Amino acid sequence: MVHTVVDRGTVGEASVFRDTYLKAYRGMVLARVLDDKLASLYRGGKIHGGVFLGRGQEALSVAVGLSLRKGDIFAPLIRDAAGRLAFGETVLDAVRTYMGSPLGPMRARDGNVHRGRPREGLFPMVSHLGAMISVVNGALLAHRFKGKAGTVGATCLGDGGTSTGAFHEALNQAAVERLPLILVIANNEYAYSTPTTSQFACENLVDRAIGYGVKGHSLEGNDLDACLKTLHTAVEQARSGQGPQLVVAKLLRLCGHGEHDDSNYVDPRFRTAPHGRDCLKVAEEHLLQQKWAEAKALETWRNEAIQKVEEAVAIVQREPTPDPYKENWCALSAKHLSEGYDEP
Amino acid sequence: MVHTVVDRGTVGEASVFRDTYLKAYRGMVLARVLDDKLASLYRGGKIHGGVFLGRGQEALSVAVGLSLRKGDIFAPLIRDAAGRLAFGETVLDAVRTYMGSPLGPMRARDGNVHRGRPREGLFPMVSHLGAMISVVNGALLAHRFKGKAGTVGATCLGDGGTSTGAFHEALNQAAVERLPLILVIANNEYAYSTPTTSQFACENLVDRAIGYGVKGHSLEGNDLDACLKTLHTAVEQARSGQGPQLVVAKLLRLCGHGEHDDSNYVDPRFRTAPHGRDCLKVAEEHLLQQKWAEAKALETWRNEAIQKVEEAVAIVQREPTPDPYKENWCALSAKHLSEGYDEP
Amino acid sequence: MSITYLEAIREAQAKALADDPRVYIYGQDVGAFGGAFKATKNLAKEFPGRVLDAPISEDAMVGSAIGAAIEGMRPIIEMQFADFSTIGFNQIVNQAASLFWRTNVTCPITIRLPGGGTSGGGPFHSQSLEAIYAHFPGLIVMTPATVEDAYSMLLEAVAIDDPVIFFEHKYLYYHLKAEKLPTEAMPTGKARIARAGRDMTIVAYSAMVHEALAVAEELATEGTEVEVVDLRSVKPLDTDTIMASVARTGRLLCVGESWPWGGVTAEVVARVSTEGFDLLDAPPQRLNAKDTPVPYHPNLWAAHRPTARSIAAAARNLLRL
Amino acid sequence: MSITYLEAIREAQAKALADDPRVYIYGQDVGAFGGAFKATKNLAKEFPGRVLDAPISEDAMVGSAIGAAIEGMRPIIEMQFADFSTIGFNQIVNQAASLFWRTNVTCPITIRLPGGGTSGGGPFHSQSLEAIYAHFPGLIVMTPATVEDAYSMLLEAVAIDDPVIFFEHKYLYYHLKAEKLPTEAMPTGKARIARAGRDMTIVAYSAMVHEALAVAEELATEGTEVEVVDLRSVKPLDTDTIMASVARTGRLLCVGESWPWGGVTAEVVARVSTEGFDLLDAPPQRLNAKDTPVPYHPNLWAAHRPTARSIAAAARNLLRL
Ligand SMILES: Cc1ncc(C[n+]2csc(CCOP(=O)(O)OP(=O)(O)O)c2C)c(N)n1
Ligand SMILES: Cc1ncc(C[n+]2csc(CCOP(=O)(O)OP(=O)(O)O)c2C)c(N)n1
Ligand SMILES: [Mg+2]
Ligand SMILES: [Mg+2]
Repeated sequence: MVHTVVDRGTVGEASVFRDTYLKAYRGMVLARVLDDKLASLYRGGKIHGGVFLGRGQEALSVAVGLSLRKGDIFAPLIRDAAGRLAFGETVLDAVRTYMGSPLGPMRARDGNVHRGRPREGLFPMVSHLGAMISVVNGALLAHRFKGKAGTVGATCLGDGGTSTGAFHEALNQAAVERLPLILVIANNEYAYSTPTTSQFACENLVDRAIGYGVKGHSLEGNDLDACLKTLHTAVEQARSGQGPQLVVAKLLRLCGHGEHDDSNYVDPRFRTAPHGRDCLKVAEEHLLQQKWAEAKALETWRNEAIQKVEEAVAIVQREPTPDPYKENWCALSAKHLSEGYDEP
Repeated sequence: MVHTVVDRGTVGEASVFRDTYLKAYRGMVLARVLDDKLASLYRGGKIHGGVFLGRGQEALSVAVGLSLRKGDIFAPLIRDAAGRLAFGETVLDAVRTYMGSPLGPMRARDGNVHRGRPREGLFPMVSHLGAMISVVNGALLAHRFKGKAGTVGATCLGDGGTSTGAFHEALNQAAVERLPLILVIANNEYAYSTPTTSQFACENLVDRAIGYGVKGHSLEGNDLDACLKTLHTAVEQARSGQGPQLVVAKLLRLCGHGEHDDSNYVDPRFRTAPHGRDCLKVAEEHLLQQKWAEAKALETWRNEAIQKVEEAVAIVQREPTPDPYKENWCALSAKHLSEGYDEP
Repeated sequence: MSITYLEAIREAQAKALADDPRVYIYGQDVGAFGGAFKATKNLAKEFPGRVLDAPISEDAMVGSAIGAAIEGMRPIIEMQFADFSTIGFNQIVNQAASLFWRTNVTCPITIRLPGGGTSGGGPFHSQSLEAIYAHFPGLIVMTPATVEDAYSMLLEAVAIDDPVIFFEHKYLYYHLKAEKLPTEAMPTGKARIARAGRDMTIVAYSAMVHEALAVAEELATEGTEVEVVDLRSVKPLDTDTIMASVARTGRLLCVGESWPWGGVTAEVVARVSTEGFDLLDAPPQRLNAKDTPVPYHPNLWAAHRPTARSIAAAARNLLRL
Repeated sequence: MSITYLEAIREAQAKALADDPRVYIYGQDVGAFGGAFKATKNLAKEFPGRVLDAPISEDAMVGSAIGAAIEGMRPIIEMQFADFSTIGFNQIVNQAASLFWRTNVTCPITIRLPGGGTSGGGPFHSQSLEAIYAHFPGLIVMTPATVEDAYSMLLEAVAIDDPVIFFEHKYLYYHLKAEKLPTEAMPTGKARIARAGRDMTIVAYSAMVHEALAVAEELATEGTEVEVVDLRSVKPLDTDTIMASVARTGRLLCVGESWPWGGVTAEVVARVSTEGFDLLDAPPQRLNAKDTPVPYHPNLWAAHRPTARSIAAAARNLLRL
């Protein structure tokens, strides 16, 4: 078992990498703009229930989404707008789910971050943290049964989510079956308000890799360069049969747990620490410095993102609300086996 | 965090250690004799349900029991007859529970290994593997709340039990709260019929310690000398505030999973491997070699153990069987809140 | 001064902590943050060292409470949502519920479960799980419907020597207000006649009590007097009070927010039919949430659970039977 | 040739594996060892790579089955004992049960739960947990009582596109024998008249069907003709067949091996009372296990669960009402 602490690998040619970087950056911008819009819709009372954003985590998330390809499995979590978009989720799916459109993939039955399209490899999360990991394992097991080689499955979790029994059982299961699972931990210092000191006592979560017999990677989660390279490496290793990969990124959540939360519990020192820097800013600086793009282009991309999001919101706002009389109120696919409870 | 692989510590003066060793050996003999008797009662149809023995694991188990003192907590598992006796459980409690005597601590409501006396620090296991660890944590938390310093809690688990979410949540909880927990893993190559290769993929379970930020100890579980010294060290470290201790012992179960199981799935090579040696034999050789005891004495001790067990069985065989009409059939201590379901 | 259902829960915990050194609180974000719903606001400051943040480990949270209870403590466990108690399920129903019966050692733990639906909550933040806990022997299941009961029953939960599953209804947290906290209370196990009436009995609990009361109000204008029984606890279930009410009215409608199969309404109707068959002038009726997960969108949610409107319709039907 | 209930389960799995390459089996010790009860004996050898030993990780076992089902497989999960399904509970009731409703993607998994009491089993190896699974929307809960049903219903469970909780009764494993395996079967959702009679209806399922049949036999010698309805599946529950039987007999006794609060008997009695009130000539009755954990000692166990003796007493009482 090799236990790499920082293992960035190589991502082909320099120009290829630049293209990936630009693509990733634009994905991050789109996710940020989408998140900002969702926040403003929330403040305007247009969203039912909570809103959970990925601000500050876009670099890591987008890298996960971009490192995957068609046929792979992705089970994102609450802060993965960027990864979802990169994997192929549409802005429309996101907005429809948040705004409760019956035309969205969840048909207003579930909302906000609980969305996906299993048939397209995008698994919709249940709320119970850690519960998606073994589901991804099962999908990978199915691929193995079906002789569908070379696919991988990625899923994301927070630092707090590592305390769940589900995390343990599933990572261990993946290790025993040597599944091509990429488990990405966003260690953002807090689980809701709870600091990591109340969540675990090891020095670095990546130290858990050895105890499962899986590969460990750790990285700065607000450095897009590191994220792209590390995820690329991890995914390639999983794809080539080297078993599960545990990726642990250090970063900071630059928003509340949900939009209802002012996160006043965050230690102000984190905000000025290196990992508290906004990954979008870090990437922008890198782009400009490398002369991969000019300020003007950044501006244009941002405006394009805004337009894309505004268009989606405009569409969804014209869509009908769900009609309870059109629901069949049946949880089974075998309709004939469902019980009709007539109302008295 | 220090991560010791073999850390035997010192157990006071040599003569003190000899006395401990002798005491431990006699405890092992008593446990073996008790187990043998239970096996023969089972074969004779005198026991309802399963019988689960600790053959081959007595050295490890007795060391756990002996390393504890009054006021400590012990939550043994299915193969811990030796540890239980060393901690203070009587042969009578064991036999009464196995034979379903209403005079036993479980009053025939529960049987076999599901026995204990919580008020005396001996927690009765539920069957669900891993579930006792957090219970011990809670007891230690209570001691902290009550300012009861210097007590520790020990609990045992098998290699298979480490795959449970309960194991993970509880060990992590102990680490976060820095509780004086000693978690002893008997890695006996199998969980029922399942080899460890289907249970975990790390090289050594003790490698998990670092991922929790707890101390790890590994040892040969059939070497009483190693068991006593390692457990002594682990318990002392826990007692002196150094947090949880993960002790992983390598050994072999020298019986079936239960007495119904002929364990024909055990790889014959294990039986002839060093860790497949009977710990009782190993201890005997050591005793004789060190001239700490003579063959005659061993014979005498064994006979004393047989007599003790036979006496207990004779007592229990004269005891009444439980009378369902004397049961109040009430699961609550607040009787007035229990629901009387009258039979129609 | 006025006090909400949520504040009453906070106050009860403050009093329990103040009165009894054996009490402590353990749950995710319950410490400095004061809990996801602020039910433990300021308690960590007021009672240093006795309100502890837990890792996201519901199994270990409950397990540790059991161990602490064995050693004489009286823990209060807060689950962030009732829905997440499924992770602590094994420790609750197998270890906590059976401890006294197995060992004669009591297990005085209180597990606070913020349950029930709210608009936009969705399938995993809305569940009403009282039935699955009530099914297991060894547990007490409380479902307070009023500010006063939220306060006094929580205090009683902490005082009871058995494990108590305490369902707080999230919809009532802010919606429900009272003038002041009670100084006296009905004992657990006693249902309350929330409104007297002679024409039919509606048995309800938790948030549904208020829907039932609205129906009683509405039907009163039509000359029908509905008696509303607030169960307060669903286990024990106060069959006597229900039966006495049905004896007066001859008609029973039982309403629950949880799923139909084996829910509170099944148990109530089964008890009244078996033990009070002759009291019934019409078939007993029940109304539950629909047999699907709880939907996210308010339109769907409102149609999924019973409301004053659907209860009123059921009540009118029952009067015609 | 004769075949036991346990062998029927093995044969059904062998047939499912042979007929459908999407089927695989996953559970503790199910591989080379053939399972704790030998329900998968030789299957690993006959179907290489398709019968996998799982680590002691019930949550991950079920979670992985869901993922595999999404990708087109039809997993069979064996829990070593039904009692340990509490560890996989969250994945079953929250993830598997809601998947189709949330996503329109089916979740064809079968979870085999060896349940029910046996002498000496004790509190954690004897539970009958059908009620808690039936409470959740999105699950089908089967409780076969015969060798034929064990076989054909398990095959149907694997074929159904929804998650099926398949309760096998451990007491029946070796006790129950049939001449041969069936080639035809009643569909799931249909109850079976296990014995016809005109004086009263006893509704039962799983092992209790046989106790009820013994009672019918006994009462027949006294001139009372008991009709025994075997529910086969408790969700869906075949209300029509029950109602038709009660329409014939006017008297209902429902018997279940699980705990009383909210069990199958509560649901059956509630349905009959609400929908078939006028069919009843006497109050409906129910008989369950006692409301404590399942005791270890055979003396206590025999008194804890309903038996032919206690059912007969209840039946005689009901005839007098
Ligand atoms: C099993 C479970 N328990 C509790 C919760 C409630 N909850 C939702 S998010 C959250 C904090 C998650 O923290 P972390 O895993 O660090 O992710 P982050 O929010 O920091 O991205 C909690 C406690 C849950 N979703 N699941
Ligand atoms: C949660 C849970 N799942 C399944 C079981 C059934 N079971 C009892 S003992 C056992 C094997 C345990 O193996 P291990 O932990 O290695 O202990 P050993 O028997 O080898 O001492 C299993 C699977 C259980 N008791 N608990
Ligand atoms: Mg976090
Ligand atoms: Mg083992």
